[in-house]
Amino acid sequence: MEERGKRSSAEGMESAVGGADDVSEEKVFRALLDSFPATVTDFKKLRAGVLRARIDRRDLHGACVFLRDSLGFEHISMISAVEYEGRFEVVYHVASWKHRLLLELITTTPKDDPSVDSVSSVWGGANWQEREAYDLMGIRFNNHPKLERILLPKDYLYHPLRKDFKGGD
Amino acid sequence: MLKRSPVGSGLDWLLKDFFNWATRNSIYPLHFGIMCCALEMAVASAPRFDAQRFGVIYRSTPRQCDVLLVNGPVSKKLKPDLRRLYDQMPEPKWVIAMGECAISGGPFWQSYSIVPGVNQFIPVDIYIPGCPARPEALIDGFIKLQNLIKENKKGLLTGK
Amino acid sequence: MWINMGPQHPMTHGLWNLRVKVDGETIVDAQPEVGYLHRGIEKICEGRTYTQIIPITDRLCYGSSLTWSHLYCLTAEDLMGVEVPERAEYIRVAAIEMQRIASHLMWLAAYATDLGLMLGFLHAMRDREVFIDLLQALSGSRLTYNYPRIGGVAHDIPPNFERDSLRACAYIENRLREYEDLYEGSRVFMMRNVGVGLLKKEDAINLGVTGPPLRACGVNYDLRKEMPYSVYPEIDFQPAVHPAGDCYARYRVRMDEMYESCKIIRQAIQKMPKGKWRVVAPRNAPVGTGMGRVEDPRGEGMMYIVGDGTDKPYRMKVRSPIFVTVSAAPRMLIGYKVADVVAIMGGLDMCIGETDR
Amino acid sequence: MNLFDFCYGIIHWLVDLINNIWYWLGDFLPWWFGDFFTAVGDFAASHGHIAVMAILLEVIIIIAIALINVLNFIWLDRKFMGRMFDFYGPYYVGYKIGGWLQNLADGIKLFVKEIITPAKADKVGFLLGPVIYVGSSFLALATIPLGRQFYVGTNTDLASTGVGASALIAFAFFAIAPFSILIAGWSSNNKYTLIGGMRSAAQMMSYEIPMLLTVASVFLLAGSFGFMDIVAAQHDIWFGIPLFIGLVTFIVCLAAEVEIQPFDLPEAEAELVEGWTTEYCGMRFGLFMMTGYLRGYIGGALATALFLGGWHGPAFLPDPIWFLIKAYTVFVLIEWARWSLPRVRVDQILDIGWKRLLPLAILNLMIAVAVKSMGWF
Amino acid sequence: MTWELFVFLFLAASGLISALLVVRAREIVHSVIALATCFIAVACMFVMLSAEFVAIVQILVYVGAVVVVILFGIMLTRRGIMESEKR
Amino acid sequence: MADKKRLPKSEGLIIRPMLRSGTQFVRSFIKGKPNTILYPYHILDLPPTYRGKHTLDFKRCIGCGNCVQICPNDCMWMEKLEDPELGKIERPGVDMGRCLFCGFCVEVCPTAALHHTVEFELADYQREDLRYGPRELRDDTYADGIVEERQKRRLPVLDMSKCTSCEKCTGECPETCIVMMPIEKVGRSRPEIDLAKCTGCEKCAIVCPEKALEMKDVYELYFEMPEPKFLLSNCTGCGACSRACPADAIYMMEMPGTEKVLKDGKKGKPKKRAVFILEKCVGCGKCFRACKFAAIEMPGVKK
Repeated sequence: MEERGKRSSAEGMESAVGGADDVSEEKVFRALLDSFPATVTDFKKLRAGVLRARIDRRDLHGACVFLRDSLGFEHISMISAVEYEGRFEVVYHVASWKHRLLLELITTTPKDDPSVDSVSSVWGGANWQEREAYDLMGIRFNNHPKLERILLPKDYLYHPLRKDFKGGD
Repeated sequence: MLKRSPVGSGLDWLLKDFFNWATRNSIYPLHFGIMCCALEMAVASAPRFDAQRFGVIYRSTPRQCDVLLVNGPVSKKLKPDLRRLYDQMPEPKWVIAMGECAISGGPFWQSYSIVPGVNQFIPVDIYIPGCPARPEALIDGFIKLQNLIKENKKGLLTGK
Repeated sequence: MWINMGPQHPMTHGLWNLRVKVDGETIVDAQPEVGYLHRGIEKICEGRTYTQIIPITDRLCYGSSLTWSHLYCLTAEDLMGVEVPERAEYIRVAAIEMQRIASHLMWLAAYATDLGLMLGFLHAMRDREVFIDLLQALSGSRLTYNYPRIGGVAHDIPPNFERDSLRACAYIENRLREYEDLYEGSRVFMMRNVGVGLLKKEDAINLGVTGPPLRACGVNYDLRKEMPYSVYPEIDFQPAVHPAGDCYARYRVRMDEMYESCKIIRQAIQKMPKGKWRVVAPRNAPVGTGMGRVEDPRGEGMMYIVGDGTDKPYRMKVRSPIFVTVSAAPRMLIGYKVADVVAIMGGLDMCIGETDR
Repeated sequence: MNLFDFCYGIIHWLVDLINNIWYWLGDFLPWWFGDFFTAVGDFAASHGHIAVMAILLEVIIIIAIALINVLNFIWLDRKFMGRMFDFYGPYYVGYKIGGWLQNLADGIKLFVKEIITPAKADKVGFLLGPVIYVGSSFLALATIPLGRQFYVGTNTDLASTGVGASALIAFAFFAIAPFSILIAGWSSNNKYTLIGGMRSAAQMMSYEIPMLLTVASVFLLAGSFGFMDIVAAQHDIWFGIPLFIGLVTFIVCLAAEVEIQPFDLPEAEAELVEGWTTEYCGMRFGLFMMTGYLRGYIGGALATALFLGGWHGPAFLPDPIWFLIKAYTVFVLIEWARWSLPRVRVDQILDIGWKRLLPLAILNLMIAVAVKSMGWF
Repeated sequence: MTWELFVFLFLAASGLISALLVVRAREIVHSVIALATCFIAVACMFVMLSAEFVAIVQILVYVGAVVVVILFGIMLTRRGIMESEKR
Repeated sequence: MADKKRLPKSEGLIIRPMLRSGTQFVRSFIKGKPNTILYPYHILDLPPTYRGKHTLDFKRCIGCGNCVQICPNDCMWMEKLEDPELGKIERPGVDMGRCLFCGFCVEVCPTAALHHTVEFELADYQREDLRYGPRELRDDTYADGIVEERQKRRLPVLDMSKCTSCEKCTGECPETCIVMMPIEKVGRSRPEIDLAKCTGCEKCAIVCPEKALEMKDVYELYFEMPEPKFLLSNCTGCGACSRACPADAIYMMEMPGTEKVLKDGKKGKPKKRAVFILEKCVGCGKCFRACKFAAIEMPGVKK
């Protein structure tokens, strides 16, 4: 109850803003490559603080655990699924508050079997976003606790964000 | 029950204008917010515009309402619920479609999950354009609804 | 006993359904259910040109529509590589902060009705009108402004805008003190809020909660400071943080943010340079991706656009802060009373427009 | 002049009139008509019949007073609220009298509305709920006097000072409401109404105890259960002054009993849609709403009669006006707190009732005992 | 045959019938309503016996409190009412 | 300012909020008039930029249909009508039941003929009554009375039918923003003006011997409109695009070398080919729609 009277201010608060051990872009790059040499490709710096990497879908879960535990990427911002010709890409935007980094992690899945491993056990915030990706784009997430439609009615037949969807019923 | 009895008819014959006056001066819309216009609906009851001057009070349950104020796009998931709300309201009842989304689907009229216009499954009495409709426009709509009730010349035997 | 709260329910402030399992009056389980307002904005945007999307992103969130069109313009500028004139950036910052105050006042009003305080609702709505008037003079509409453009803003600021906005800041700061009297001065309000809806810091981070609910858990994380966009690096302000993690902390964080927003508006008005407020944006976007993140009044808003060389986006994805925050709601609800549902869910500041898209 | 005198005069005047007519017509009609009219006249002018007439007249007067008060109350509430909220409130309906007709329009409209009984509702309970609620509240109103002459006495004795235990009767009928609310809430077959009814009953039950304890202190000081005696005992000093704690406790309990704002959990609009009135529509809901305000008036009247000296006041205004002014003031006070406070939670409301108000009520009772034993009253 | 007798007979009959209904009613809440009616009939009889105070206390305590407590007991124990009919 | 915040105290139980609301009550009572605007009798002053119902100046409108094109919601349409003054014209109508009031149509109008008024009382009883045709929107005086936010620029506008390719304007321009561009296969050239550099000095217009360059007020446009791409090989010289163009930006020029050889060996009249003056083009796409031979390409415009 002491805190009730305490004035809210930024002082005395543990700041999430980076300290001395800044992990630069190269360090993330090196660490990722060292741990997953076969599957991480196409590493690129988009602009200051924003990185991009592609990863094979087999190693996605392991890489995410590694990112969270060793590199301090504790926040998943967004999961978006994009349909290209012949493949789906699932884009994970993972943020590290400590190091002020945003990593765009892209994984590819073929059209006939659109499935990737769920990361909702790694980041709880991924749970609904994966459900949404399943709902609208039809990508199945393995080991997801409750993979159901979330935005559309339960008995809806289509995945409306696919390019071949024209209007539905 | 009161309608069919001779007492009711007599009362109606005597006090028709009085009942009509009461009905049109006490409009209770349903407190049901869907999208942007819901905010303007709230503003209409706020001090700046004060819809209470006309006897407009928002009630939360459909049983005590006269006006169903549809103020946003009706998705296919919502459509049965909205229809049920309409059915739950006692006669006499009116429907106001506020804003473009309720009138025609608005910016989402081509969307796969939106019903383009609430008049496809509920009879609508007043259309208020605007995206979102201003609170004044809503009050204007209420005044036009009052005129509609007045022109209908219905007393006790109200309803459509 | 399962209780359905919604879709038509005064607590929901929009269209969603909260299924609550209660034992007596205590909540043992909760399932939020969204999607009643799903409009398929992402699909609609694939059929519109880049310019035409701006009014549709306005409709994403009715509480703070300017933030979302601004976010869209940021993303499109990132994709197209458009440089925005500096005056436009300052106008945008001032407008966004006004929108933030208006949005927080709307939250305050909704929160007050949730707690049964009609006076708070009406006074907050009354004072919100001041900012709505400013934004209306700026953009020409009350709620869906359609003001930012790719490469600037639609109009220059109207005459007397500086004077009016400074006055409005002074006015709202006085009013905020009155609100503090009205809310925190009352024992009943404190009883309803302190210690209700506790969310642990680790849970908040893991569940992806952002914005005021996160800062109310003691995490000093504000995108305006962390990944500064626009001209925020040149503006001096302090993100509002409170350590407690309960409803009162969320309330306090939002109130402090309003004070901070007043500061930002003043600085933006003072530092605003003369010059152009708009450049002509290209019609077609290059092949590639654009990404933008802003600090929405409700949390971290994010957009991702894939361009394919035509004048329409190939794919557009919106991250809505409340969509993620609501998924954390059961964690906050379980163990409290039914009456606390309104305080907890009201404290999250739900906006269904962006949640369902 | 009390009501019995009034009825007596009217009936006698009527009988005389008819007799005169009969005497004038008597020449043209057969004799047994005369006998018939004499018998009717005797019956009509009999003591018992006039008493029944007086009672009926009282009922009409009570209902009229109640309805006018309710209309006034709702109007006052809305206008006061409006000024507090910085807007007008009802304005155009009855523009010249400040929007007073708005409530009348609301009532008539609710009368016109269709009445729906939900298909799965319990028909008997659904009908009985409003009946008991409205009936008991009107009965509670019956014994409350408005002035030295303006009271309801059910006996024919002209010198009587009203019903003996009138205050107790008022509280007895005031206490029936939770029963009807529970019935109404249960029979609507809706979870919100059920929870609302349960909350309402729990709250009323637990607030009845401190309320009756404070009232007991008043009975102790006045030495009577009747309103007339209690008010008469306050001629020198209002009970609200020595029993200030009791007054405050009483008003807080009243707010809980009539379910207004800080304690309006059963109708908590934000969580339970409209509380236990959710499924009611048309005039049944109108009666509920009206009776809610009526109970507000009863509360104000009770507080006035018990603590604020009833109709005692400077003589330039008649007694009933003083009484109404005080009752309205109490009501406005409660309304003031209502619009500026949020709602408390259901466990907190019981906490306040049992842990705060009950000790205060007992303390108040002890003060009353002390005052009484000092011999000041 | 005075009017008191009629009133007494009426009260006694209503008391008896409602007491019977308490036992016979199918819906338990109906039997509680009948119980309240019974109590009120008894209270009225007290009034007829010029025991006004007892009558008032009868209403205050039995109808106002005991019946409500019984109703509470029923509603809190019988979960079936609340569990049934999931919307 | 934020430093002076009061500490959250709750010792006052309920006194402080009640005092606060009581103050408001007294303030409202002393002032005598609450915050309310008595709406149907007193109407709030709206800013002139407010976006309400549209109004259309028939005389300014050139019927280009840009508003229809940019409308994000397809709520506008072009209606053909006969006006006693203006003859056969095409003017836009607005479906108020679907309009977003976003203001793009006003912003894109090249002649500032379309405007938003501050009128918002549009409520009606029938859905059909919400479709406002051009006649209902017509107000020929409104546009003159308002101050346009967009800047007008004085620019030299070329009248190709008068131009003789004398190249005088090129030498005169102090900013060197006029370049003579040869017209494909015609053998002539025409001055092309770089509008970004032009200062509106009028020197070229003065020096032009045929008065082909005329100074005109043109509104600045912030949208990048689609530009027509002309494929000469497909052009048959039918002139449909020239007739369709609302801005007179397409001229039909005789192209040497396309003459039909007649029986007697003489050459007939040379065929005409379209010449685009892109400075005048408003990007409406009418030429694209009018062309039946796929000689014009306009990416991003619906056929």
